[in-house]
Amino acid sequence: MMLAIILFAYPILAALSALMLKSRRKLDFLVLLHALLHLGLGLHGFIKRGSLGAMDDMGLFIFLISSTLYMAVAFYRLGLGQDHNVKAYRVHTIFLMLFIAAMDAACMAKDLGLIWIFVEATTITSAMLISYEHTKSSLEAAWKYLFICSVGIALAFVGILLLILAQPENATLLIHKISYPAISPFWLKISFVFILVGFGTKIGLAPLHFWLPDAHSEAPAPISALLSGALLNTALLPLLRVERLMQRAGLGNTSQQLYLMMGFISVFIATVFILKTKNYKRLLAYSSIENMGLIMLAFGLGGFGIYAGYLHILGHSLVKAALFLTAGNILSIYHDKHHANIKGLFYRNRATAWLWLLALMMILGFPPSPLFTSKFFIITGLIGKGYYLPVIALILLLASIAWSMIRISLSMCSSEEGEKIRLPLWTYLSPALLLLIATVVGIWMPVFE
Amino acid sequence: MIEILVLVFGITLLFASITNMLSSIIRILVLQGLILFGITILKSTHLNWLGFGFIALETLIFKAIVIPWFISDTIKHNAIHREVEAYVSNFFSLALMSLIFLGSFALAVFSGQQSGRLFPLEFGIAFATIIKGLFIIIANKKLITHLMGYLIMENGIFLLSLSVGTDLPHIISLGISLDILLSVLIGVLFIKRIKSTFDDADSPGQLREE
Amino acid sequence: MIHILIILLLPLLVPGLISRVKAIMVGRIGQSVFQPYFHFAKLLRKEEVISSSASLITAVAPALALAATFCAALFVPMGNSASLFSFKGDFILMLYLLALAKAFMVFAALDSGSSFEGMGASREISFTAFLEPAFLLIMAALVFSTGFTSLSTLLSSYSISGLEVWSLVLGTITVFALYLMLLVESARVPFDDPNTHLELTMIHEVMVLDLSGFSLALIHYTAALKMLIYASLITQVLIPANASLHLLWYLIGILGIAILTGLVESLMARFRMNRNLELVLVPVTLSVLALAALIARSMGAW
Amino acid sequence: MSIGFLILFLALIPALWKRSGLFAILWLLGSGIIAFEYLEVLYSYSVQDFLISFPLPLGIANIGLNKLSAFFGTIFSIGLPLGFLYGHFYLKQHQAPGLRSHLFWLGILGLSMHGILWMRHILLFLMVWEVMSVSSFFLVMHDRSVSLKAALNYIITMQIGAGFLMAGFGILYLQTGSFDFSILSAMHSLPLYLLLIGFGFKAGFVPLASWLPQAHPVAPAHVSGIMSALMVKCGLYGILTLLAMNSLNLREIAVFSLISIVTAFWGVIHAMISTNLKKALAYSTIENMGIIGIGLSVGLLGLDSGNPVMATLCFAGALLHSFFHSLFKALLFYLSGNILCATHSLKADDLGGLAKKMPRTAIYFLIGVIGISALPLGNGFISELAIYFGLFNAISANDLPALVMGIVLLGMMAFVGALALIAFAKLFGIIFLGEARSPKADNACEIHRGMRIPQFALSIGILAGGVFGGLGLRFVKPVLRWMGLYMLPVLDLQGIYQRLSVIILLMLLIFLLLYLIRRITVKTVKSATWGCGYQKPAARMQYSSLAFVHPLSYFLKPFILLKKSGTSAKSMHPKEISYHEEALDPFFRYIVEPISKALAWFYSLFSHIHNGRTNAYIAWCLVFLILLLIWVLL
Repeated sequence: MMLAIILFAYPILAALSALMLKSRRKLDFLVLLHALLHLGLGLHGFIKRGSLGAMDDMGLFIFLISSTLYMAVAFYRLGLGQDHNVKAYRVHTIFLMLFIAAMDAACMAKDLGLIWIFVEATTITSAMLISYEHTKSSLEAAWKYLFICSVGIALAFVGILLLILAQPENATLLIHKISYPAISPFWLKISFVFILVGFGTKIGLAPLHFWLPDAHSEAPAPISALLSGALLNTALLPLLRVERLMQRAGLGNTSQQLYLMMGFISVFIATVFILKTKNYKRLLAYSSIENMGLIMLAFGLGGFGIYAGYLHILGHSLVKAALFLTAGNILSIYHDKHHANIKGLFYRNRATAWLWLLALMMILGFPPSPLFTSKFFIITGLIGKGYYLPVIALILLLASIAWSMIRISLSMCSSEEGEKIRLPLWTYLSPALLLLIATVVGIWMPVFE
Repeated sequence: MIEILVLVFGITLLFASITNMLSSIIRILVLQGLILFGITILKSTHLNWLGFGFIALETLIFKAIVIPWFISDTIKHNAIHREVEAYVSNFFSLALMSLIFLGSFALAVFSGQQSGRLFPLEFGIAFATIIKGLFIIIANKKLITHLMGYLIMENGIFLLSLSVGTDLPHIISLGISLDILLSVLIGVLFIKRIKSTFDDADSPGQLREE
Repeated sequence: MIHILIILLLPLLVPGLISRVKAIMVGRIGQSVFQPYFHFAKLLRKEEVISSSASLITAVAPALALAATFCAALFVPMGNSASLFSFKGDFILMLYLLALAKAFMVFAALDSGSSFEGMGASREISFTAFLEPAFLLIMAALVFSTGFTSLSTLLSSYSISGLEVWSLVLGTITVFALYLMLLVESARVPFDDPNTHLELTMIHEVMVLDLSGFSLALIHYTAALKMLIYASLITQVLIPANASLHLLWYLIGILGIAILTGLVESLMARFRMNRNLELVLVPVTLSVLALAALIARSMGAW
Repeated sequence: MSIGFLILFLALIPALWKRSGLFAILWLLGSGIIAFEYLEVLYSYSVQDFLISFPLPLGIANIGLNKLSAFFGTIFSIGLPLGFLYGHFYLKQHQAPGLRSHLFWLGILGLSMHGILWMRHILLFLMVWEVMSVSSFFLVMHDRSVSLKAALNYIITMQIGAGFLMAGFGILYLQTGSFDFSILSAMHSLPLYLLLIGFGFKAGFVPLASWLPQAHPVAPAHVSGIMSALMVKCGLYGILTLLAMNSLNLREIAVFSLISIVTAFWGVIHAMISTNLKKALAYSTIENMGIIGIGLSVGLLGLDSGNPVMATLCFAGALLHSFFHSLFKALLFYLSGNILCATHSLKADDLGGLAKKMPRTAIYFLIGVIGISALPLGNGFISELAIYFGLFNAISANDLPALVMGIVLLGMMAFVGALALIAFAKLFGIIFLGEARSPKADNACEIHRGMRIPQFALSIGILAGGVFGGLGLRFVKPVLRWMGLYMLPVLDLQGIYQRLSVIILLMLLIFLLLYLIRRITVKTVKSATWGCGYQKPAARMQYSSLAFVHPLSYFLKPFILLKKSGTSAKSMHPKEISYHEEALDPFFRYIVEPISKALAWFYSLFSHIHNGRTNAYIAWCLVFLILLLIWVLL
């Protein structure tokens, strides 16, 4: 228990001390220290299960992913430019640390109410992070993000209340303590729908995804990497826990059918907008929606689908974070978000171009990345369940996504113009590190419970 | 006694769908805060003194006093146009409000048979408030009205949590109200900043797939 | 031994005979039958004029063409019923050796860089595009009726016997198809007019426009040898297997074909160029017809 | 896993330091050692097997070789080092940025090709398969100015092909629950079809091969050489492993033979009428795949209708052809690289008269042409002879289906052979013979000596394979025995090949004799070509490539989709007119484009929902919530 206290004490103390600090270097150093502490505790928790705040395996898995991402982002921030004024940067760092603390709390919490509170806290803190650049569009994105997510999560709270209603005698929100035979199926189904819609908005599933492209494309690169890499998984956690509850309560197939439907719609909507978008950061945001849809498909299949789902979560967050960081590099070279007028990336900065292409290949599920295996299992699972038409549609959708993403990245790397630009070393190292871990995972494929 | 308070709560909803003045909506929020404070006092008789006092104070301060003052203050400073520009006429929103009442009461009665512990009236009104809050967001152009619709929805959810029966543990209810307060504060902060950067306060449509 | 002698001596006689027949048909006495031999001997002694744009190919092509045709001729039964070399499926090798010779003739033509020779080369090679399938389908008909063995055994075992009406019909179809192929391969009248002066209308002659002296001699000999190959195929089909004095019958057969070709040349005019392309398809259809009839008969259709 | 693989892996290190020379040498060494392993597996009965255990769902993966993969392995270990050696010299001439990454991807491509043969575990096999597609995508994309559209089309077709493979293997995994290759035997029809289509994408059978004529012309010469000579064989390897383990019924064989006929016919027609050298070579790869398909289908017919002689001969022909094809196709592509370096243009109508300026390249090209159009000196003839023998056996055996198919295939194969001869006679004639048609061709000069080493080795291989047919046969015999075919016809085929080589030697002897006589006795004089008295003959007056094939292309017009464009002279006074003729790919035009247009239209229907207003988003959220509630409650 003691380690958990350290985990939360540090951000608060650091936030206070940050108020006094003036120079950027010290602020970055604080963040780095927090990241190291975060990773250290995570590994310690991994070795001695349950030592870190009695966290179960699912929570620990998500915790470890966000700590690796946080480490990479912390290193990446060392390389960032110095143009922003220190006061705004100080606010930004404080909120970053609070954001990470809220995410860890959401992973550790067992009680659905507590999870709800900390997820709401992450929304608030990340809204501040998104609006760091004070441009008109980032403000609007932050407002939309905050507003739509809080409305969504309020609906999730309604679901939680209905869950209490569903348990006749000593209703409790501690998931593992709920007595299954006594639950009334009628209320459980309604509460599951509310929770699914609530946290679905937070994950960005199809009809509720509208805030995600704006928020992820307007936020600065390290933040959007954290958002799409770590935050989406943390929001996915309660859904997985409730799905396990539904399975035990015997309503397994309704929850799986809902997952499959939501997953399929979000892959479809993502394809529609990937083909249409003009801005490469929005492209990555839509691909996050698509991958979240694939994860929902995987969990909706059950059996080896669950293994594919975890693999997909791991692969997606690593590779997506690397992609966002590289997009940050491209932005710092071209200062323009529309991929139409980005030309000659290979010529201007060869390392970023190769990072971008490799990461893109891995997000599309080409072999070195674990997404390939999970894509294989998803297709097999779908065929196993007899959905032949959706399988064909899925292959077509993935092919059109691949087509449009490769076309865009090829047009970005095509001509030979502009002068060569060198970026600080860290901006290459952290995405490369993430891709390396993803390849290792892709080949070695760890075992999950 | 509780039933009367809940009915008055329903009437404030009807009143909200008619007004087209921002200040009157703030008055509705204050009124709803007070009603909720009343209901919490009546409902939680068996709590020990400390817990009871804590929740009562919390609902009173947050819902009735702090948030409405804060919103009216922002309206005054930023000279947001006092008129509530709604997409739909009042008549239509009233008709829809009655429809929502009908639907939520049917759900409450129908679900009443399912499990005995439910107070159909409170559940119906709470459900109606939530849907009404959502509808206010959808039907209005200005950002401030979005925020108010969100607050009405939160009041509905609080009423639902009361009607569910067993009280939530204090930490959770405290956390919830803290979160709501924070989101409102930051929301207002954003509106101030958007107000300063944009010329008009209605929701900016700049971020879209052209 | 007779086989080698026939291959070396007989070929140039056939064009001589044909030109003699044509001359008589028009009322002229005509040149002596051995005129091609004298022509061949004279060419051997002349010096060769090579075009400036010619590369190594012009020197190599005539020699290789003759070598290939010569080896192809080894498989064809001339004089007596068995040929010099024969193994199972040797007709495929013979066909492809002729194709090799044709390919190098085309290269020699293109090498001179004149548009006329290019035209002749393209026509030559597109005409023969249909001959390969025709020849193999005829062989398929033979194989179907007598089993898969070498060319000479196929031809000898498949002879037209007047008694049985069935083999008469099939025999005539095969002979007619082979005769058409002979006309195309040796560039005779319906397909190409040997003694025209207008380069645009020639095929075979225009390809050798730029060769002279020793190479031209080789080319003439190759052309004559190719005509002899097809002629001996036809005669082999016509001669019944057990016939005695096989050599005598063979020579009469070659003589008959030469005269027939002479008659055809003098009675018919050259067809239009793309009409010829469709005419070349006739042997293919004939052989398919023969095959279909054979299959129907063997399946007991009538 | 052998030292050879290790050396090949080490070859990546010099690749990363741009030292392509060392890279090529290491590859030569490594492939040599691996070749010994393959041959050892091929000729002895010891099958090398390793077991690698993987976590939970993947189970135990066994990595090993069987005779078929050893056969293809030897082909790769001959082709790849020569390709990289040529690549080393070619890249020196053709300076393009990104050499380090290019060599790295070359190494990965080679490794993945070898890897495919070793994998006996479905998922690993699929992974290595995809790595091959990705690495070849990056290689095709090497000179970015011209190749982006084709590379994009290539990677998407490979993605869809992999989709088919995944679906097929997925069904198998569901039915049997194991990942091992042993489950490939006795499959149901659906997974079998899916897998065959998936492999067909890579092998280049007609409806699926629209990527091949687009990707190969834009890739650098050594890459397109490796891709079309060796990578297409991986698809063939997949098809062969399936066919060896499963038996097809008569209808499936008829469909397979129909596809291969259409492939051969379509490939050869487009090879004939395309003016770009590399595009013609790409189409001829499709044509050769068609011929191998014909051989396989007749073989299968033999197995099905119980005529073992026919089956053995045709399978032997198909395997021989796939081996020899990798030799002459690689040679022709490397020669196109030579021409590109010398004249910077591959359009046949700009070139001409290169034989005088680049004599050695001309000789190698001639040997390649003899090989590919199956003329007796080349090795193409040996494999086609075996297939013909099989066909004639089919005809002599009198059961109806075999007879009908035999006749149709025989006619078609002979016709395709003739058209191939025309196509390559055109290419050789127009490019190498006659006068130089453009200044580019005029000042061409012979290429760096190093580039000609691999080409010399390949042409020796072609001639040796052609003259001594038995060599190839001895190499194919163990695979036939592994496939359980009746071995007697192979012996008498061996006898026929011996007699064949005697005849060919005789022919060469006669040719040398004649050539020497001419050389010694005849005095030659140089003068201008006979131009029927026209005083100023220009080089452009020579026959162009389209004109050369015009009589036949006029005849085959219904089979070709031509797009004619050009400006015609309108007014009295002569102005500049232009005429451009280009053959479109009908499958791409009538299948792929309509589908993509329909998809794009369908997607655009939904693209207005993101309109930027918050309340619209909340409205969507509410509507979705209500719909879900209704759906759950009903």
